[in-house]
Amino acid sequence: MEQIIQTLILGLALGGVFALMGSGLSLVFGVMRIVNLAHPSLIIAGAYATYWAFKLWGIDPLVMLPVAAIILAAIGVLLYKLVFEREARSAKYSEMTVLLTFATAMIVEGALGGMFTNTQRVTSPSYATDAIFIGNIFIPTGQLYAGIVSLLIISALALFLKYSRFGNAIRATTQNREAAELLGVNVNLVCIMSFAIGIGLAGAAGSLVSFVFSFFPAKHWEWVAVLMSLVVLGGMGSILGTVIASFMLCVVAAFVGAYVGATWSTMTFFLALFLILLIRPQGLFGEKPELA
Amino acid sequence: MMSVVSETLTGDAASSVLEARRAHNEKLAAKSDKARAIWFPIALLLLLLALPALQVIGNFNYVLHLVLFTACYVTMASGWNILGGFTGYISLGHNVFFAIGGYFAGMILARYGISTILMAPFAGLLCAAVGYLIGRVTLKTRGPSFIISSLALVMIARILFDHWKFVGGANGVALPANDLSVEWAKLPYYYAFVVLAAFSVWLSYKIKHSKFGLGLRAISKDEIKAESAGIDTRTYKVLAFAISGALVGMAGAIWGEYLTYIRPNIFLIILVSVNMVLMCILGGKGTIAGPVIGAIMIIAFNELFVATLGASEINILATGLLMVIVLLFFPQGIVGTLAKHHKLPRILNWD
Amino acid sequence: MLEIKGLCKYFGGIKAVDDCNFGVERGSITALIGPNGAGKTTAFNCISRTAMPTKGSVWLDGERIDKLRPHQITQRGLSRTFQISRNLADMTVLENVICQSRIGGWRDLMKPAMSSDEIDKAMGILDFLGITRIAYEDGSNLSYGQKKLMDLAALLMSDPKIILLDEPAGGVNPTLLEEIVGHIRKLNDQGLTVLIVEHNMELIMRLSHRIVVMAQGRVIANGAPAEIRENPAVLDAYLGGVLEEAV
Amino acid sequence: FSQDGPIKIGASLPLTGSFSIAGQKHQQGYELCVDLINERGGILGREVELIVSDNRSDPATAINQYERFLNVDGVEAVYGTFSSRLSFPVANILARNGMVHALPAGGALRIYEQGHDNIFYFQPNAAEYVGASLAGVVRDLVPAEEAPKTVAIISADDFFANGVWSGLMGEIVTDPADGSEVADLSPGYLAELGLEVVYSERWPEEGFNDWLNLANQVRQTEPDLIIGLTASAEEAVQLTRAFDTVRATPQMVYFSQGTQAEYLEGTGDSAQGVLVHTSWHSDAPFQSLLAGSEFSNQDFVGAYEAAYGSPPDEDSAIPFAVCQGIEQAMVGAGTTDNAAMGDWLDARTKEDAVRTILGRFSWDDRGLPVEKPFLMTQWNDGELQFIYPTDEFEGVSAMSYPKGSF
Amino acid sequence: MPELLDVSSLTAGYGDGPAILDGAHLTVQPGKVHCIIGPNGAGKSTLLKAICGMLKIRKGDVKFKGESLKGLRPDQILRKGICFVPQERALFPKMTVRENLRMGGYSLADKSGLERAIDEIEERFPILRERRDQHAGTMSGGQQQTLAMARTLIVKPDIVMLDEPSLGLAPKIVQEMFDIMKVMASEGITILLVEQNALMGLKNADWGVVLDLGRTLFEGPAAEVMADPRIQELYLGGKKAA
Ligand SMILES: Nc1ncnc2c1ncn2[C@@H]1O[C@H](COP(=O)(O)OP(=O)(O)OP(=O)(O)O)[C@@H](O)[C@H]1O
Ligand SMILES: Nc1ncnc2c1ncn2[C@@H]1O[C@H](COP(=O)(O)OP(=O)(O)OP(=O)(O)O)[C@@H](O)[C@H]1O
Ligand SMILES: [Mg+2]
Ligand SMILES: [Mg+2]
Repeated sequence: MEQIIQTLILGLALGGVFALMGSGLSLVFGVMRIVNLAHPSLIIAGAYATYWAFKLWGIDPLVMLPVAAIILAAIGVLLYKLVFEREARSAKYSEMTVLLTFATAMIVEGALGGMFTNTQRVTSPSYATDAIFIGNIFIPTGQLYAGIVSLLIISALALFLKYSRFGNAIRATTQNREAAELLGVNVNLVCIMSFAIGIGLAGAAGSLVSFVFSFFPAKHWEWVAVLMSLVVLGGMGSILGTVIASFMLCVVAAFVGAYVGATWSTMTFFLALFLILLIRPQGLFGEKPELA
Repeated sequence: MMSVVSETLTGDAASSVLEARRAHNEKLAAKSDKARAIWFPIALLLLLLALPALQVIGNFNYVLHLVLFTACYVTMASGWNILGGFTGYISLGHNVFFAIGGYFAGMILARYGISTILMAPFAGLLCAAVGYLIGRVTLKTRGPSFIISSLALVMIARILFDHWKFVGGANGVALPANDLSVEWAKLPYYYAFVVLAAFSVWLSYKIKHSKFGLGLRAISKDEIKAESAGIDTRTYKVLAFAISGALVGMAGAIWGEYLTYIRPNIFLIILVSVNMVLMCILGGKGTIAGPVIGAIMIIAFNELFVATLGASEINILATGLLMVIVLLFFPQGIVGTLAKHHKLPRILNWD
Repeated sequence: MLEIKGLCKYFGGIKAVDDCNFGVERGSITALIGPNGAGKTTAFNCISRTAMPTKGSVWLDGERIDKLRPHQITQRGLSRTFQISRNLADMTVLENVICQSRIGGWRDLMKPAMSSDEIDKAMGILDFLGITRIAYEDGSNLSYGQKKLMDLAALLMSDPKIILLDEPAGGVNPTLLEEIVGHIRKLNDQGLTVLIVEHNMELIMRLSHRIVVMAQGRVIANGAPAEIRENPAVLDAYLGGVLEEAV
Repeated sequence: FSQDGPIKIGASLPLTGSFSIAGQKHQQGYELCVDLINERGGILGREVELIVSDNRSDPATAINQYERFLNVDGVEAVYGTFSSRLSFPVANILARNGMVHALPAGGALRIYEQGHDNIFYFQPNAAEYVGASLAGVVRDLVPAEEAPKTVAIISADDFFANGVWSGLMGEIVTDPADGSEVADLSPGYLAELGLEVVYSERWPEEGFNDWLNLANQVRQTEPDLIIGLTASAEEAVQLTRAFDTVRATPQMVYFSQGTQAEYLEGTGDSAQGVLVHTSWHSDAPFQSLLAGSEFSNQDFVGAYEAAYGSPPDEDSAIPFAVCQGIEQAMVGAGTTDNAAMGDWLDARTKEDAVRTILGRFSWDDRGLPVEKPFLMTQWNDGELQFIYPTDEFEGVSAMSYPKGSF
Repeated sequence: MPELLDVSSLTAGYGDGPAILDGAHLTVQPGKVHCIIGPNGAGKSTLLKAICGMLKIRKGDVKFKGESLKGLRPDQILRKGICFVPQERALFPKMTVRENLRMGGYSLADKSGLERAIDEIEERFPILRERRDQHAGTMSGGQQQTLAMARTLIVKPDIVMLDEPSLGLAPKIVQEMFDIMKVMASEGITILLVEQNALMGLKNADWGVVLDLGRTLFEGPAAEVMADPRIQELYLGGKKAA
């Protein structure tokens, strides 16, 4: 029994981190129809920012989080201007951006590798390897803090998108760019802003990741497929779906890891993805496709 | 107020606009009629078939290796093109077929000593069957979800192969090398790949100009419309998936023996599928010559980089940059974009 | 020929089509009319199976077709147009039209994409609809009306037994409309059955043999044009005071 | 072969991709060695030119590059590449071309069982025999009454780690190609020591993140000895941190990776007492030969620090030794003809060995070194100390035991 | 009477394709209903798109209140007071009806008035109130058209350009739609509409324009356009001419 609770806790703890990593991806897809394969690589960029701040000046990763978010948001603006703006009007936008973001991921990886080498890094604030023990059961504090912070950020964001005027403009632009323009929305600005927010989330996630996992520039390939499974499972573009999917899958993976074998725990994500495609292609919270 | 009749309906005005319109249409029509240069790929093929004669005067293994390597990727990229280019389903998981083909033929070689070149067609059939089954599931999704499902496919295959003790798990299997002398050792694979590449180009051509191909193109544009136009979209796309998987599988079969070593990590890394995609995009998705040109360019580019820059992270950076630049400036690939602007040299028009 | 029995389609709480029954006789032109949101398009979707009916059944020539897939229905001779035209971008109008196909079997798949017979036939249809000049135009670069015409052309390409037209006249120039009406008549004379949704009452009254009126997902009237014109329920629900003017 | 101009030597290394860190350090090792040789007048009176290219950790590229070295660049010798997975296919190509294949890394027994006679391994031994040093430490350094009784063994599903696992657990190594037996390692080092395996688990090569869960599983079985066979130093960092978090308290911890400075940086105090084996240690007083003159291990450390500004680790030392080996073979054979070089290397014995900064090398028929144990090191007070074997040289530190908490 | 909008010898097209509009001209007077008719593919929609900034003007000029609109973005042109409802119903399919209406008022400076305006509209079109939380994309064709039309009423611009407002609407609603237009015109809003339901359109308009092959062929009071036998024959179905 104790072990079951312990495994559950570990699964949930990991889920919190993945939730934030996945939700930025989900957001950018949801509002902009961009499948941002570069997202994980930008998370790593955020992690590096946090790492150096910690190493050079001893700044706590959680304090660094907003700064990393802002830095990455700025990079997002730059990226958008350089890479995505031209394509924004194309009918093949969604498909094109998959490839563009893929290429971006390689650029980010190459640039990070050039600057910081491929050595794996991790920040070590004291709470990163600490745990709260309740009897024999423990809650890892690093992941606990990360989970709480990530849920806070996600909720704030979801509310902003749903209820603010700007949030509405973002969604409107995604759905019908021309119409939004005809109603007076400066669509280009909207696109830049929402991209910046999405990438900013990657920066924030990077800060959390920096003390939960170790990272190096090429690490993002490991995450891409996992994060994507979360997003698809949750239903493309649904942030709530992504969050729930992360918790669900991480818990399942934890149990698989504990009771079936560590090798199979990573498999959980991909198998779940296939099962969901088999029985419910639109994911948990996605919209049903037109043709059944 | 007087009725302002600004211009009467004399024929002139009307016909001049009509004229412009017609000229425009004729230009479009001309594009599709322009005699394509079939002779060029055939000449190229003949040249390549004769190339190994060089071995008589010296050791040109490296040249053969490059051609062979390119031909391998031409096969794979053309295969990918049938699904990704014609049908519009971007798969980042086609290296799964590469692996299945490689392992199937490789294990038969290791256990029974039958050359993979003979087994390649069977590897193709196996991959087609697997592709059919997988396609039934993953092709239910569309667009981004499909892309991601294809990524997941690679991960699953990777984990399965990594733990399949019979095929050596993550450590892989070393295959016996043939016992030809250094100069001639590459020849069987060389010819196998060149023929395979020619076959896949020919097959894509055939498909593109068939009812099946038209149906695939319709699917890539609007599946609901295609379905209600009487096209059995599900079967069509699964079939396209199977065919493209078969081509990639055949390439994988021979590749394993050529490397004398099979291991999940050779086949199931993202770079392999990215290369396929990148080649098609660079050359021109949905065109016949596109994957060929893409393959040549990417491999030449890689060689150039390794030779000049030596190596570093700049490799990755440069590949990424190249990809971005191509996508931004040649969104339809080199062949596609040139054709759109009516600047495609005749020798590259194989469609 | 076409029989709709107890057809229902619910979207959550919205009953778009609610226990709908009507038939289309072979060789007739039947009109389906009703106020906006009555469920006409949804009924079409259920018949051609682009949407899954919640309940009920659809029969074509005595065969139940609501479990078939859309292309199978098309291959059985039932074709439809969409209210908001769907077209295949990056393909010429000609290809768009020729795509509408009835492929016999496996062997057909490898036949040339566009045989010269097919091109001739397609050009004939385009010519008839007056859009030959856009034959090589990209299917997505058309004006609204041209798209509707292209849809119609594609429909005729597959020699269907019965066609379902969803507002074919919307956005089509009156002059051309006259010709289309004439052509539909002619096809009908040759034995083609037509089910048509239209808001152009004048056209409906002239063209149809039978009118089915829907409102809020149900059939509220079903009869010859003359009867429908007199039916107070219809007048109230749909036509308002416009009827006299229109006819 | 051209007999004038520099001697060209090619090395294809994984400078990018998953092995990039090790690959780059290998490049430094090769380059340093070649530079030093050239400073001392080259080989056979000729300058040496090193050509390095990046194979991106990809076997096909690696083959391609060795092919190019031979066909296009006209190299007279090659240095091996890094890792077993790249060495497997490269071994075939080099054998076919009759080149001497000196491997810096490629510990899988199977590579040497393929029957190539041109292959020479420049590390203490194949992975399967790494466990011997751990066994030695437990047997020789721990008092019998305090010796660990139970062991938890966890491993990455990696070529090298799997090899070590086979040795420790006493598995039969087979060739999956035809199912034939390569070696029977039973009963295995753990069984020999009388240790009871209370927990064993492998994690996948890529994409594994659930360290805490794994560490918790280990903790639950309360093992005296924890063996972690990681694929990289980074995984060792992750494991150490996870054990720290779950507050595991073993008496002894052994990792197969973790001698690098990065390990210490990532783990800090938790590294205290962790044992790691290595092929090379800066304190080992090996005397070697470079360009005909004596060159000690300390000279190497000094030269490396002067060149790169940081202390070397084994990933640079091993390739350095490879380079020394090829140099001595050329000089010994008096030619750059690879057949002659191969014969010369084959003829080495324990007494008349190739002398490198890793010590003396002579090889058996398979190409594996004869009688070369691995060294065992331990992290103590933020320093990697060399603790075993105790009888070979001076300067061996005492082992701290038990480890206790992380 | 001063001209509110003046389009002179306008040339425009899509991308780098051929010129679709080739010398079209148009004058628009305040407070009147203008109806453009013409066969399919004549360039009517293209003309409206060029005016509102969705297409680049290649030659000629569009002047609004004497000021050139050349080179402005659609959102800038909207703020100047020209509102456009395209033929392909510019709705946001995955936003609710209410959110769509709210987006209609996006350009308004006065946020407080927005809710009131929406209430008013819901009053007028009960279906929109009823379906307030339905996604716009799932509404029936006619309902979508109603929503698109209704949304322009929020902005209260100087000119409303409507591309086939009667498309897909039931006869009863069509009449209502034209009535609303008249009310708007009487409130001083200028209306420019394109209609294929040409008779209906002209009947309800003050001014008629015939566009074909990218050029303006006739321009005149609606009644006169309607009465012209040649126009009847070519563009109005030729019923009365025959
Ligand atoms: N996907 C959907 N989700 C929810 N409601 C829907 C959906 N599709 C249609 N509806 C609703 O079902 C009803 C019927 O719609 P339908 O499109 O069939 O009407 P219609 O008769 O074709 O009207 P029109 O003449 O305006 O085209 C409408 O009230 C519409 O809002
Ligand atoms: N996006 C586009 N790209 C290229 N050409 C286009 C595009 N849209 C329309 N056209 C062409 O422009 C011409 C005029 O189209 P437009 O939409 O202005 O016609 P329209 O007068 O509005 O017709 P309708 O009454 O059918 O709506 C047509 O011949 C069409 O082929
Ligand atoms: Mg409808
Ligand atoms: Mg129009």
